[in-house]
Amino acid sequence: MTKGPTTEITTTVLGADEIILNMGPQHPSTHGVLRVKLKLDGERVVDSECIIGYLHRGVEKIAEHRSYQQFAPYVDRMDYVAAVSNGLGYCEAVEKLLGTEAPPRAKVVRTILTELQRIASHLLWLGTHALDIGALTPVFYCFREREEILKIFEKYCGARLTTHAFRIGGLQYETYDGFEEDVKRFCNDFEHRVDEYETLLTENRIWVGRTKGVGIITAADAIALGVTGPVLRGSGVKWDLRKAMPYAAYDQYEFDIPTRPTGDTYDRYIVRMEEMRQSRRICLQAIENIPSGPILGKVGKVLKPPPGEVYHSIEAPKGELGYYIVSDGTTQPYRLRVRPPSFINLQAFRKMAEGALVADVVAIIGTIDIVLGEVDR
Amino acid sequence: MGHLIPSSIAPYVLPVVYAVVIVAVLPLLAGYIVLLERKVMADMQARLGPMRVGPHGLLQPIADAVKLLLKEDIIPANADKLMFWMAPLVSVTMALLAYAALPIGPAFQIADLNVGLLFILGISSLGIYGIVLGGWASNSHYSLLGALRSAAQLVSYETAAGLGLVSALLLAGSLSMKEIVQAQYDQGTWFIFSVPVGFFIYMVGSIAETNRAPFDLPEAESELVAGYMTEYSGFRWSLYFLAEYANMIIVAGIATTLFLGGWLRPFARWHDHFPGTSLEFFDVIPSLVFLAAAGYCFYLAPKQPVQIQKIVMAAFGAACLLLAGAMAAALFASPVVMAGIHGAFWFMAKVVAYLYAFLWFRFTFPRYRFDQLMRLGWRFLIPLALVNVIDVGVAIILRQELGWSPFWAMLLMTLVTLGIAMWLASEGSKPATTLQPADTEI
Amino acid sequence: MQRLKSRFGDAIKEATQDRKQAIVLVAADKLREISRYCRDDEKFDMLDDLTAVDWPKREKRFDVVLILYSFPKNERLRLKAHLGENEPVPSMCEVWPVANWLERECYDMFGIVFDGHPDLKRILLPDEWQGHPLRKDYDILKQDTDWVRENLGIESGQ
Amino acid sequence: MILNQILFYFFALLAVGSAILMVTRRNVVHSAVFLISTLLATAGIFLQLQAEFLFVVQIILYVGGIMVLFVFVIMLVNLDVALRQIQFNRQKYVAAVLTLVLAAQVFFALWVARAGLNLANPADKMPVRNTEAIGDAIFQRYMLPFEIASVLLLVAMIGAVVMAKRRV
Repeated sequence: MTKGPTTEITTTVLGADEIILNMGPQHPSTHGVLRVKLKLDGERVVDSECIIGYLHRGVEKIAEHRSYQQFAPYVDRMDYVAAVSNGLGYCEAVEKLLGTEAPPRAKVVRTILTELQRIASHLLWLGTHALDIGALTPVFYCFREREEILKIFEKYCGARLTTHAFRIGGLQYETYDGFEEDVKRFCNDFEHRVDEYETLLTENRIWVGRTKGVGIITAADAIALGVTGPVLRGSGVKWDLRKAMPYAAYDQYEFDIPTRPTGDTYDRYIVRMEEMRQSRRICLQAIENIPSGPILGKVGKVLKPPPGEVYHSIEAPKGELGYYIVSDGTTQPYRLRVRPPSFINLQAFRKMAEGALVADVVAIIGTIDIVLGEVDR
Repeated sequence: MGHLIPSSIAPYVLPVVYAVVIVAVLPLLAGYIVLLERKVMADMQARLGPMRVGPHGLLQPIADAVKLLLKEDIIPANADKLMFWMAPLVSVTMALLAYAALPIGPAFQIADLNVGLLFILGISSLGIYGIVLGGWASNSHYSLLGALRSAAQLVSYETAAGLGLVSALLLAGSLSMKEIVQAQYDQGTWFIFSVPVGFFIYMVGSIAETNRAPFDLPEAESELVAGYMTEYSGFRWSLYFLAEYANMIIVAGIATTLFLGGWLRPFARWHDHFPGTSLEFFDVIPSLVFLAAAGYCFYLAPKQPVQIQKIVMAAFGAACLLLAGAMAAALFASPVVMAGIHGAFWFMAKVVAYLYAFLWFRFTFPRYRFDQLMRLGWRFLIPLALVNVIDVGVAIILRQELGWSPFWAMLLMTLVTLGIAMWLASEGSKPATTLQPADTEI
Repeated sequence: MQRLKSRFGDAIKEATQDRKQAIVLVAADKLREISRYCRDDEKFDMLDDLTAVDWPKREKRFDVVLILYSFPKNERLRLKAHLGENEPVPSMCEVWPVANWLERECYDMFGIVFDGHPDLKRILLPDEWQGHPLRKDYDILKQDTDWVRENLGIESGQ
Repeated sequence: MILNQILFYFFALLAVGSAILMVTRRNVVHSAVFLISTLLATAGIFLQLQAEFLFVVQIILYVGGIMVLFVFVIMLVNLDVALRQIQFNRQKYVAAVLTLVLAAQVFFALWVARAGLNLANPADKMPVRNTEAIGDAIFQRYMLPFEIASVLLLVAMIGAVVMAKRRV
């Protein structure tokens, strides 16, 4: 569904030298097919409008014609960078609908995999964000680490990106032997890796100059605009679903929630770096004692959840990922609504971009960390 | 050989020969600098860089050149044909013209103008036209913005770089490149040690002048796609590319001549010898370097996967061996020839070292925003350069009138300049400027 | 729930619990006052999600569902309102600015008109697209064939 | 010597030719480029007269500095508006008469001084190289006028900044 010529330059002369600049759908730094219409006065952004929908596949419509198990792989295709946490959210929502629980061993393994996925997602964010602002080196370091995580996923469930690792009611595969050693080895070398990125960027005067005071959003605005995840924590709101409404096995581990006061690009960068360290801590604690026992709850082949509705949300790397499922007693969900964090966080772009410069627009898109698969669904 | 050529054009023959050599060697050199850049970038980013074409990617530049020649050469729809065709020519001719006064070695210099340095500065400042006209002619919004930005950047950083050079000129006392190097020989120290702040200013200025590293805003990929070069493709684009790298070499050449003692080998005046021979320690280094290179090539040659690569690597090894032999032979030849060849080696070594610093900056620093770039240029660099020139003047007077030793005079001067630099830096980062960046009217 | 009933009387139709999650059925036209009350007095300061469900067999066809969350009380509440075919519903943009895009998506997918919305136009589908896909009567294989032919110049696949 | 003469005539022709072209071009950017080539031609003639410093200063100052700002302004000003204005205001005849008068004066002056009309051969060996000579002249003999000129320039710059400031 393209909408007419994609990058036509409409230089309608508005004010003295106001121009409309189209950062078209295939712009190198819009993380996918996002089109931003910027109204510029010289270098300064007067107003901006995001035009999305280029990657709309109608996931929610498909859900109404698929059974619960059949729909699970679709969920990975939405936020293709954090497929595991999508799967976790969906499986737990359906388990809540059925009123069952996953067995403890399945919960712990799910937590480990989701935290690894969070690190991988943040690594990809850091690499591309730094590349947008011009630092050419971090992207290769980040991808080297991300490769390790993807290898673990591949060994566990055969796929690197769209993993479909979980089943409703628990797990499909037992953890391969050597799973604990792999995760432990990754966590150990990952420790000084994060410091390596920090030395490259955090005190770098140009990096600070490019990110401090850029794309500021206050706590009040953030809550009003429904922003969640690292973007919200960057504005000083200490709120994380893993602590507020614990799910899977998060209540068994202690980790803290990093927040930063001013809510600019630099603070969100620090929050995400800190989150990577916390996720590593969770993985280490989880690896110590993985309870033995069954990995799949007693869930029948054919799922017929009693009519009714449920809303369940988890803390995805981008923010609060929620599933609102209405069931009418048949094997197919009557209505499945996904609360996409990227879609709602992107709405805050307009507020952040006011008064920014063209070069900052790129940094702001990077700092919101959006994935167009999830924005357009 | 003199009588063969009519006397009226005799003085012009040697420069013409040198000019032909430079124009021929330059594209090759630019190609291999690109290869060096990609290899260094890869090395810094934990990967290998081009390995496919030729052994260890050594033939990559030739492959690039052929590709660029064969690529289709598109001219945008209603572009300004004359300008579009002429712009890259302007920037390439200006880049090559500036080599006229560059002293590769004591003997190898096309024309020793007595305004040598000024000539190079003047010519390289004409390079802006190639960029500005190119941006205008390709008639697209993005390239116009990119062209204007780079023009503004070049103009403002030229003043800073120029003033940085002035501080070194005060010590040298003359504009001709040969005399500058001679002055460094007489004073026994390279100007980098006597005027470090000037070197720092010139380095930052030269990076900005050639649109590289943290200042490569005009062709910032993320915003303006490729700045003024967006609409160019194929051979025309390679002209711009050649101009950029030629400029880089010129800027490195100027820095070497002025601050790093041109063709002087380190510790030029330190003449003790190997016991018993007339060999000086440092004269052996050039041939040793090439010997090591040859050894490395031969060591790698058998390990190459493909047969042809083995031969090419061995060929490279042989070439290095030949050069090592030439360097060694030069030792025993007449002093003029020895100075010429070794001088050229040391000059090229310093240029490559300077370029390595360019590449290093490129891969560690993110990119400046345009207004920060301008603020750094005008608010910090130019005032600092002015202060530095005044300080060098004061130091010279201290030395001549009050008879201070040059070392103390320079030391005092550098401290004063650095103090002012600190004050300027703190001045620059006042909160007033961060939130509301200076409004640049484009 | 009692406070809500006392405050709005008949506007609150029924309050139920489904899988331990509170649901309050509300009259459509009172939606904005109730939301403002929830936000200010009941401290539900974040609108998690705003969506709609299509029940073609009922005469009031659409359910507009608002999922609220309160930071201080760490609680969730779900407001539902029944809505006729093309009966407008007051827009939530003044109460929670996040509703802007969510309502545009509801309009895009269901055709529900939110009056008072700053610029209600399609967000995911192209502006000239005919039909609202998430309605039950919109067959999954159906496409706006003439839009596809006109803009993409191809016959739509099916 | 013949090479010297050839060069001189080449530069002279280049200068006059591009000056004419500059005036007659419709496209402003083309005329700017031709103005640049005229200036470069005059710089060439300076070089011919062994006045290297003047040659380089001409290039840096005129072509490298002033003309860059010219081209900068040309690109910033919204040109298609300017092109549409009427270029010539139909006072051809008045212009013709004036040019004739001017041409007459020029030829008369040439005619009177035709005796001395030969190529100025470059000064054989300047006692002091011209960079030093110029430097010495500016900073020693004509110190005061140099200072006054610089103050004047400073005033002009401040004026420009003040005018630009108000618009920001």
